[in-house]
Amino acid sequence: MAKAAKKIINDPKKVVAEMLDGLVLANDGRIARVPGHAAIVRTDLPESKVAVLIGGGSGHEPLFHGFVGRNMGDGAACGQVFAAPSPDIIVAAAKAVHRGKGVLFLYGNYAGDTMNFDMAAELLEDEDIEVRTVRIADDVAAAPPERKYDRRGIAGDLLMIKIAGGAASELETLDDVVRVVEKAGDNVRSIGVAVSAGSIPETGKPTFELADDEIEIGMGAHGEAGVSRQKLLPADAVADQLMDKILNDLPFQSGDEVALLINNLGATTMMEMLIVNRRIRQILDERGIKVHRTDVGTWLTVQEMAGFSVTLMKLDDELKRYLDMPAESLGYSRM
Amino acid sequence: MAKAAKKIINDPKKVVAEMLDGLVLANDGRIARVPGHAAIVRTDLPESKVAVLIGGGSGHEPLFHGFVGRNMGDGAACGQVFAAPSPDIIVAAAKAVHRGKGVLFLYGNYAGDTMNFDMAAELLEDEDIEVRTVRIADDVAAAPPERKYDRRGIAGDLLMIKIAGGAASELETLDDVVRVVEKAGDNVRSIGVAVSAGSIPETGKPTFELADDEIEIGMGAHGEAGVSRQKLLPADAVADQLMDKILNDLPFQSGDEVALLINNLGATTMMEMLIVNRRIRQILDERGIKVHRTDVGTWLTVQEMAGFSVTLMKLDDELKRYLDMPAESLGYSRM
Amino acid sequence: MAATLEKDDVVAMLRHVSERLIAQVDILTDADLAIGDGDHGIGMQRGFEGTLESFDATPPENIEAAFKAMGTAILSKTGGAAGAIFGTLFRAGSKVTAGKETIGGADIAAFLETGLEAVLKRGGVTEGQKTIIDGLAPAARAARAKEAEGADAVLSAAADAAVAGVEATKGMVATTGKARSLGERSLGHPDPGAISVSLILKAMQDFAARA
Amino acid sequence: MAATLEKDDVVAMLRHVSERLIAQVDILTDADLAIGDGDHGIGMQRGFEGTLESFDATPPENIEAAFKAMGTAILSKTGGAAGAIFGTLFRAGSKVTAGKETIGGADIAAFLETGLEAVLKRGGVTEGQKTIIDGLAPAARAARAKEAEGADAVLSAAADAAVAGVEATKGMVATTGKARSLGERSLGHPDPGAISVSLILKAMQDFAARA
Ligand SMILES: Nc1ncnc2c1ncn2[C@@H]1O[C@H](COP(=O)(O)OP(=O)(O)O)[C@@H](O)[C@H]1O
Ligand SMILES: Nc1ncnc2c1ncn2[C@@H]1O[C@H](COP(=O)(O)OP(=O)(O)O)[C@@H](O)[C@H]1O
Ligand SMILES: [Mg+2]
Ligand SMILES: [Mg+2]
Ligand SMILES: [Mg+2]
Ligand SMILES: [Mg+2]
Repeated sequence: MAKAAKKIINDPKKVVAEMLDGLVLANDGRIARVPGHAAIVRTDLPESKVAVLIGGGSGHEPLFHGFVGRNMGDGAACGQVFAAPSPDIIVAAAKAVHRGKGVLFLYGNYAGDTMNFDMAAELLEDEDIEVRTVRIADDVAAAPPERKYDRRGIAGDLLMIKIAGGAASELETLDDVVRVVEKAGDNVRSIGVAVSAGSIPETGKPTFELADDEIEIGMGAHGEAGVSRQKLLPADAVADQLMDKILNDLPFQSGDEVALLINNLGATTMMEMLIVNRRIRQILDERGIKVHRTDVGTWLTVQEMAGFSVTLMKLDDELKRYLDMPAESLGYSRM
Repeated sequence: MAKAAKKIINDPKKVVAEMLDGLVLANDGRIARVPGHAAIVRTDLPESKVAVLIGGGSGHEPLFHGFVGRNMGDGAACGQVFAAPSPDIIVAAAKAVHRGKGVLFLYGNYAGDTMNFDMAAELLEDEDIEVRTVRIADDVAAAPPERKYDRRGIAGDLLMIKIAGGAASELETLDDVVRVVEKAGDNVRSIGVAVSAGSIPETGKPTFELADDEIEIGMGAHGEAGVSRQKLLPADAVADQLMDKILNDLPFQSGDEVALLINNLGATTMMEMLIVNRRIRQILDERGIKVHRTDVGTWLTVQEMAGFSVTLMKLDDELKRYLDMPAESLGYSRM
Repeated sequence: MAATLEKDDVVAMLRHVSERLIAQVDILTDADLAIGDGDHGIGMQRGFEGTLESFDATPPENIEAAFKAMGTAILSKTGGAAGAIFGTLFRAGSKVTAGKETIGGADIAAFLETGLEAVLKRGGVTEGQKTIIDGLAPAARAARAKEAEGADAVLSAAADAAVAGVEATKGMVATTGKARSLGERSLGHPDPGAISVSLILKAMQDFAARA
Repeated sequence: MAATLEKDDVVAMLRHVSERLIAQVDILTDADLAIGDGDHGIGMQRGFEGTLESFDATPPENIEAAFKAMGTAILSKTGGAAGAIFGTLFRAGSKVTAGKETIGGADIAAFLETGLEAVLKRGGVTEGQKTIIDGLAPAARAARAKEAEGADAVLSAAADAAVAGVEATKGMVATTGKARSLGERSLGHPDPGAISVSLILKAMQDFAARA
């Protein structure tokens, strides 16, 4: 049984509250706390725009609350570690971002998030604030294609938030933004591999157990079971398996353009991810699939978990436009 | 004795070569390999500019080779894991970035780097290519102030590269660029804390050992000894110790403006760094020191080492100007 | 042995539930580590600590307010799936006690049924999917079967049914929540949310037996 | 027992050195893990593998070329401090053998002295700072003292002196390189680079004794 991780924290019960204080300060004035709530909002929000509210459980930093900023999320509702935010937090955040043109709720497809965001949406409707929801469900390991609605959201979150943020800066209506974001959701596929576990600060216990020579393909962002547990493999073999799952899920075709994202779940080195990128590009080259844009970094973590995920999003001109807009936030910034 | 880390790699002897292939591909055409050498160069290098060549041992990704791009490094010379690049690599890289206005060598102050870069500089002088050197020496734990030239370079590297990249885009002569970068070097201070060790892919052995309840204040980026080994402490107490060392080293004064950088050495969570940021800002507030700009992220790693470092750079208008210029690279991008 | 409960009994009972559950969070943590993400224990702890704080800050004025305050505290402090589910259970269930000065067996049965109905609607699952429902639905049925026998007997029957329900979840393959992706691997493990239901009812039963 | 070495001997000796050192990298890794960053073993391995490849690709035409090829391979393949230092040692040292068809004890002493001088200049350190110098400087002195006695005796004396030098580094506090920051904590550990010097000279000695 793995030992509890050593963490540099204060009171384990206060990690989320203190993290949010530190997060607001780290944004150098560009975001503010929604008073009395575990929620944040941009300080430079334009007066009239469709609002994008993101959120979910904490412990995955920089996701979600690190992705609030220009052409990204307009605000975020933050739950406790691995726990969806409660409806009151979501309602407060939604009111803080609302600028008269409705609010897009964009979050990962988990039972807890769905229930809490839905409850919040009902409360907001009572107050005549229009809410539309897009649930991110990019993890091909979570369910077969015919039950895509059962899939959970993993690192595809970043591309989805990027596109939503871009679309909501340009498009006039909530309907238009939803249309673009739903299209992005239809075209995004991810899968991860776990190498070792992370742990929740308050319990100190690792979220799963893997033998010293084992990895798990398809494990979810909270240690949910994947598609196969197997012996440690060379990077190329791991990349082959991941790409196989992704490329067989969406009919990617020769000539397609994609966004490629390799996400560090926490403790994996960038060296490893770049070695994997090399193999991914060989595979895509063989298939005639062109990479329009690559991101390699640490976006959705599971505390100190080691492992990474690969995401492909099939692009058209509209998705490219919103994906390529400059964006700035603490956790993701690109010109 | 800690177990060797599980890594997703292929042949351990080929990690650097394969990483570089993956790195070039991840830059989507913005950088190219210097043919035949472990070196990279921007593809969009303007025709006439002072060149900034960065580099050092690999294994610290995204540093250094991830910081090549617009308003950052113009090229990088890449050594093997934790080993300075050899003179032939540096010479090839310098020739690839040189645009007639001389080359700034900017790297961390380690014996291996100094000797190899110096040998390269001598060879380049024979070919009438002007080279000036600035060695980054920001780690206050490495030597007392009167032996600042003995200090090693740690995460201050990022701010130094950012400023050098900005200055070299605007200033006309190598002398001017060197003047600005040296000023930045005089004003930057860092210190780290180690929580657990990383390992070199080829040996699989952890670079140091720490008991399960111990941390080490001041440990260097390769596991070099720090200033004190002690029991695990709360985040606020760790922040207090780090800030104490930094603030006592450079006479920071009330009214000063600084850049603040918190760097993840590998496996530490962003949650921890944000909690630390909260305390750092309390301390700076008490001292009347204003934070002009904050970066919290993963810039200089030591493979899967856990721990982080804090960097402060005292700014004047000129340093602010170059630090705030938009910059884009795989490892660091900000509008 | 209390056949009916007054407001003060209900508040005391819900305090007892909160304290007992806080003392047992490790069971929930371990159960959620086995097939979920390991936060069910600390989540319920936040909700029950919130309940106690709420009772301290604003002593409930009547029975409905007591149940509702517990639901509100859980809803806002627990978060996650359990926060929505248990929050909904207590808030929706509280409505059947509106205006009542005392509650008996039939009221408790109605509380469980109404809460269950709201939870089914909220979560969109049915029995057999290895969730809270598999503790709650049998408990509600057992309660209704004993409705004539008074609060203590009804709670005893409900708690026993919930415990049996937890046992039954071991034989179920999860098809919702974080355990879903485990598929067959979820077999043999009880559902954490259902365990919470059984512990809550057990604590109520013990309180009613002593009251 | 070879008092003088011809070109083929020198090439064979340097091959032997390379193979022996490659087989002993773990000693260097562990020594560097104790007071450095743990890469000295794999670094030297890269350099010596590079030497063998170079000899295979381009068999050295004379003694000077053999020493220089080894230095060039180490300089470009080892990297780090050791690459610069050992590369400089062999490249600078090679010059004293220019034009020689055979080398004897005095040549080896001159090789070590000239190499040492270049290394001192490159690294900017002096004896006693716990570096390669503390193996190399005593070895060069011992070699000069025996210069009249032939290559085998000179190498034997140099190797012994280097081993003693390694031993002495245990009592030194590092004031340069990655071990510098250890301060007093570097006491008791031998210097990895000095160990490499001793292993190289020992391998040369053994070769000369058999040749
Ligand atoms: N849709 C649902 N309906 C009813 N109960 C559910 C549903 N989804 C999950 N649950 C219950 O929630 C429990 C997990 O609660 P908790 O760990 O607090 O939430 P999370 O899954 O968000 O981490 C599960 O054991 C299950 O009983
Ligand atoms: N300035 C110097 N002069 C001579 N030798 C040095 C110097 N700095 C370091 N060394 C030697 O280099 C050795 C370390 O080599 P190696 O581990 O390959 O390089 P690095 O320190 O770059 O990791 C040390 O043990 C020491 O003997
Ligand atoms: Mg959870
Ligand atoms: Mg090294
Ligand atoms: Mg859970
Ligand atoms: Mg070393």
